[in-house]
Amino acid sequence: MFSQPAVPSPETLPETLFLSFDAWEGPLDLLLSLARNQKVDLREISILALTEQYLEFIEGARQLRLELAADYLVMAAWLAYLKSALLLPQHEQEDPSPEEMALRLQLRLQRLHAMRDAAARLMARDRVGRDVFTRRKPEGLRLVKKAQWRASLYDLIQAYGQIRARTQPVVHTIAVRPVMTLDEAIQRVGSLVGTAVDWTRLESFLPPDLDTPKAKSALASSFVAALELARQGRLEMQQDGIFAPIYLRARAPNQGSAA
Amino acid sequence: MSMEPDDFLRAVEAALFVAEAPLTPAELKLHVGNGGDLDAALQALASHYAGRGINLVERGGRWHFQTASDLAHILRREKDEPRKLSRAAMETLAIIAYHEPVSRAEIDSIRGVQVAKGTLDVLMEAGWIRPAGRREVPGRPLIYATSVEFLTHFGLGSRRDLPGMDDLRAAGLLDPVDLALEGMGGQSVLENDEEEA
Amino acid sequence: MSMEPDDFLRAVEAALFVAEAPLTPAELKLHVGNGGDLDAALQALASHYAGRGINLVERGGRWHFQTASDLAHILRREKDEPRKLSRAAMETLAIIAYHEPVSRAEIDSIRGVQVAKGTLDVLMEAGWIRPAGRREVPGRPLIYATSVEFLTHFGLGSRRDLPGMDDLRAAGLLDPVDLALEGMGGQSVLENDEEEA
Repeated sequence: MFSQPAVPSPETLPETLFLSFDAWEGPLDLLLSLARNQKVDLREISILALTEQYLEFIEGARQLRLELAADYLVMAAWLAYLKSALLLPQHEQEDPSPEEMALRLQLRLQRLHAMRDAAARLMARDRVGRDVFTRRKPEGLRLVKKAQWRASLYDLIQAYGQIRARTQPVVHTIAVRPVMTLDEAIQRVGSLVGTAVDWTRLESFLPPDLDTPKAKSALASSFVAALELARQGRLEMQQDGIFAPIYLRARAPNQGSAA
Repeated sequence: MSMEPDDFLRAVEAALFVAEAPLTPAELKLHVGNGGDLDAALQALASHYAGRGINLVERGGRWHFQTASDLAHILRREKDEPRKLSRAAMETLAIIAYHEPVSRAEIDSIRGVQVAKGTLDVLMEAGWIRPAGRREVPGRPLIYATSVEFLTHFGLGSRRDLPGMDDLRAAGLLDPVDLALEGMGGQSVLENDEEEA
Repeated sequence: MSMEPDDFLRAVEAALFVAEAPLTPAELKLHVGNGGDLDAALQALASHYAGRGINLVERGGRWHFQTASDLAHILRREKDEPRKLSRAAMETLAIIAYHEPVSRAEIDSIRGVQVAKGTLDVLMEAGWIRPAGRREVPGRPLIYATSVEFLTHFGLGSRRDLPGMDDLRAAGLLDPVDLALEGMGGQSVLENDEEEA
């Protein structure tokens, strides 16, 4: 029922066998090659004869000191056991029986052979690119995707907001600080000192009810104003020690500078 | 006579001609619309091209034009020769195709040898096999199946067209050994006549 | 009707089908040999395919198959695909909307970033902006304005419905706090605003 692809002839087979073990894909494959040399349907194969052939073959390979993969030896051991079991009279029903083991092997060989044969027939089919050809440069069916652009009004105004936010010129607004200018202080201290005949504290020349920043500015400006007015000879200044209160008084026309 | 059906057929013909890959009827409809009976058009085209230098074929539910196989010799170029598969790869592919979906352990048990990692990779890279989920047994092994590209490449309308598929199935050769033994009742082990071809 | 094509004609047909480029009769002969009258085969094929979805045509002494010209529409099918505007496009559109009509240079100066050519194309393609003449300054640059479609898409009765600066400020949209998060630092002078995908 299976077509028989080219098998090595019996004359050439032994030589081929000894040349290389790479020719077989494992012990089952080797068994199948040997089985097919029996030239009978695999269903009628003699497992006993096959077993002997395999063991002979392995023995021959060993004598030639061929490197044998372990699974070939495992198969040999198993077949040796099977052979003795088949030959010896059966005492009691072993499980599995040697006959069943032999049948299993036969079934496996049939299945491997069936697939090998199927593979050969598959490969022999008209294959695309080897036997039949499709167009080498098809133009192709184009599915042109037409973009449906999506954007919401929110996206739009948010984008605009971001542009404005990032491109707005950065303005450094300097807060207008409450100050009393020097001119202002000179005028104020100059006019007030005329009324102060006796020593009067600098603080008394400041405008009343000032908040703190302005008060500090006024104090500093008034002090500088006092120095200026003293330099002009219009008033005298006096301080008893470091951080002590500063006193001012109008200068009498006949007096010299204060210490 | 109505021009309508003709134009529909012409559109199907043109679409299949320019397509870069085999097309399902659904894909074809996206282009040719519903202005005619697509199945009828495909059948009409297939029979029109039968016997010509170009044939219209269906593979795994997809349609494409290809050259007639008897013209291979005039069309084949050196570089067309597909990569040669190793014997292991060919057998593995056949096992997957005839048994799918199938796990690596099941492939191994048929071949009596462990399939090399690279073998499945080669078949996967060729686009002929694909992982097809996991088997719900301990270890949840990956299982493999063939692809549409496999059918296309090997000129198979479907897996039913796999050579010898029916015979193999009837002979029980696609059943696991255990199942086959069970079918024989585990008895009369050397009597082969229970296993019928 | 049509006679069964002979093998020579079939070979010519198949060779033209797989060819990567139009073939001269001399090139064809390299494939199909001299087993027949090539000119006659070409003429027979051309008339066989006339009126079908595929035609055999000669252009400058070279032969090739092509789809019938009236079927071009099925080879290019358009499909709407929703896409989001890039940020660059969104900003450009916003500037045009708030400042129209506005030239490209003006857009650049407001954005502080040069607008890529593609950005205006996208907005034009979307149908939201239109060229609105030229500014009468040296170089006479094109100026852009929004379209009726723009108003429709954004649900605006007119451009006056766009929120003003005060509204934007109130909504926190002028708040520069988030700018760092917007990756402003990475913006180069000529930004690359290729539309994604």
